[in-house]
Amino acid sequence: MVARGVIRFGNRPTIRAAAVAAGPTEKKNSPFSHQFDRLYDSDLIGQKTNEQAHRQLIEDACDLALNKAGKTISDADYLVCGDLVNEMTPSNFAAASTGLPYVGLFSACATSTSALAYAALLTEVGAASLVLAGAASHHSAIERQFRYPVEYGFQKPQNAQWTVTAAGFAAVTPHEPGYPSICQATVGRVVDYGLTDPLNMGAAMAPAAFDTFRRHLEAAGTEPEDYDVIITGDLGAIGTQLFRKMASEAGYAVEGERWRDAGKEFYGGDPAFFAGASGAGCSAAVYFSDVYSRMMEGEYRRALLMATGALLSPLSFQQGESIPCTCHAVELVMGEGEGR
Amino acid sequence: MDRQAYSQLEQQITPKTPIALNLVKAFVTGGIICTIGQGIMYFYMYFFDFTERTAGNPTVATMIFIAMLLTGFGKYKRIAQFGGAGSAVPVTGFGNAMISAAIEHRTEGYVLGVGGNMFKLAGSVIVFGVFSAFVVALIKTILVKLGVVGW
Amino acid sequence: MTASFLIAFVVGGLFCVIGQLLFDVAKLTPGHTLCLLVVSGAVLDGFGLYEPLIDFAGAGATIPITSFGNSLTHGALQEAEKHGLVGVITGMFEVTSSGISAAILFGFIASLLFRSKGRP
Amino acid sequence: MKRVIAIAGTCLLLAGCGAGAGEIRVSGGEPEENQKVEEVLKEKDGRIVSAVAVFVHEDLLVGVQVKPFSRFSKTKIEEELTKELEKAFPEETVTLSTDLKIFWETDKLDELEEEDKLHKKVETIKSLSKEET
Repeated sequence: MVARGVIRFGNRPTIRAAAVAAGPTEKKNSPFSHQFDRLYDSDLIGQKTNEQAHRQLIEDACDLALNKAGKTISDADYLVCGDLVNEMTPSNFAAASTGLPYVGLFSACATSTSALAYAALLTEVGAASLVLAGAASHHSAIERQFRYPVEYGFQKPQNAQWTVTAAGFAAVTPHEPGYPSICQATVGRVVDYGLTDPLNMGAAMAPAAFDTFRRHLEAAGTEPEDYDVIITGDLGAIGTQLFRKMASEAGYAVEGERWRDAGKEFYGGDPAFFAGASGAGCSAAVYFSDVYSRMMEGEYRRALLMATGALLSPLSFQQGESIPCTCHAVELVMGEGEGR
Repeated sequence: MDRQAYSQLEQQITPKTPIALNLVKAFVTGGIICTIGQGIMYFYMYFFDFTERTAGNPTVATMIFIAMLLTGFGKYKRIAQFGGAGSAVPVTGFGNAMISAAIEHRTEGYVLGVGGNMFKLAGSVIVFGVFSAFVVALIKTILVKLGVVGW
Repeated sequence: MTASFLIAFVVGGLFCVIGQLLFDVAKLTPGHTLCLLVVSGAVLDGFGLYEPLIDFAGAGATIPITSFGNSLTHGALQEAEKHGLVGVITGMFEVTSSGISAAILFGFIASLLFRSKGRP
Repeated sequence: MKRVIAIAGTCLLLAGCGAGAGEIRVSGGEPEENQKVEEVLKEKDGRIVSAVAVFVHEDLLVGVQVKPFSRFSKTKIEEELTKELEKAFPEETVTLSTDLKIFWETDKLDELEEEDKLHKKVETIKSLSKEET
């Protein structure tokens, strides 16, 4: 054991392929849209309900990831994913239609990395030759569950975030050279700093991000400079500032382009989306398109993915509870020489 | 960083609500909605047999009809993002709360979805409106009976 | 005539300013704010203040949600005037608000016609 | 939105044309009766902007427009004026209202010539003025 909650993968499971499917708002407004593998022109993706569209999004992203890996569904051993809708039914239905052994993971918006870590673990122990891991969210389906009906008019503050319609999936296989591989994962603790505003999730999640960040670096014995990119999930404009402030006060050198946040960048800083994007699909979409392709191109040799999640429910915040948050980290390396 | 220091930092970094600007926006938005209402009221008075006293009912219904169109075409949330309370306080906001819930829950069917969830947001307004009206009327009636006040 | 429009604008606008203050300063949710305004409309009518305001401001006073509380109380009080205490109760059931009926009707129609759009 | 503005604008225009401009006008009665009505209404001059009064057989119909800030006490003004007019014309049925609709309708009475139409209109005005919310 390296440290509590830290897993080191000696066999270096590989992300053989990754794919992203995203909705119309993302097609129009996201600077990453040209990197997404499939874009839809309708929120409903030809389905009757938003929840069915959500499920379709997951199925399509899985298919795309398998295609890119040159595999079919029969080659896959497990499906590991999650979403934010009631009891994760979109994921459950998608799992039913794939027919794969399935583990549903609820880590809210941190599901992209927790699924990745879980898939790496299954591969590491030799239980799988291919695991589909990912996360998804659908704006309309989630907005109405966590907040108000989509068409309800209320003034969102500048610190609010916009749930994305996107699904990102990765095909995790045993080690293959030439692809990004997973060398370490840190399972997040649940951190609750007592924040209660469900429209300021970034601020609630930043302490969890910092907690995991410090634990991961301490276990790995690294400094921020050792990474080409340290990318948080969906802290948004405010959460990112808070996270960096916490890191710099703890003595980490916070500077340069290596510090990124998927949520803040997702809509290119458009004020119509307030502080940025959120949702389980947000970090998955950026990690499995932009970050993955930069690693494949060799721009990033070593990346730290830290997806953050706010583990609240509409019930808990109406009962006046604070927002418990978590953050799971996965470290990717490209090539053999890097790391330990 | 402990909780207290963090909450201070959070308050510093989180953008302040532009209260003055929001108040002006709410005033203008609400004012415009009420002016439109006044125009509709005069319309009913001029073309139909409604007096200033009775024109209120058809006016409110018409305003809610307009709210339905704006909500259905996705414009009301934009007005609300600009106007804040300016679009929530007029009766159109009440309409928007019911109409948006009805649209949203259609996928669960008309009985359980639309019928059951229409009052999800607006229901509390009706509950408190009716209950407070009952209490006020009761108190006033008792006071009148006791001869403390007149009608 | 122009004065009526101006008064409606100002009075209606002021109601919304109160609402915005409850949003931003008192940090209330929209639900809490609207409930508070409806209750205050009911109370104002109890003091006989809301009807003169409607006479004065027209739509500026009938369009804000406060008028909903007012019309409920007003109906109850009218019955109470005729039938005493029992009238308060019977009045409660007799009062209808065109706002509620219209919202139910148009809400249902909207559910037949429209779908929500997840765009900003 | 544009439609709404268009409707509101139309109403504004139509309404703007309809109302008599700022004077007290009495018709349909004997000259001295007319004079008397005008006097009663003028006593409240401070609050009344314009008024139309029409004698039709046994009825005296009066539409009154009060100043914006006197609208708070509309009901009071109505009561006072009705009382005074009833005192001055004990044999007439006085229908007085500060409602704009009544004002418009009374204003239009002058133009009506036919007897039965006139009668119908008078009845409509009387019932309208009694209507509550």
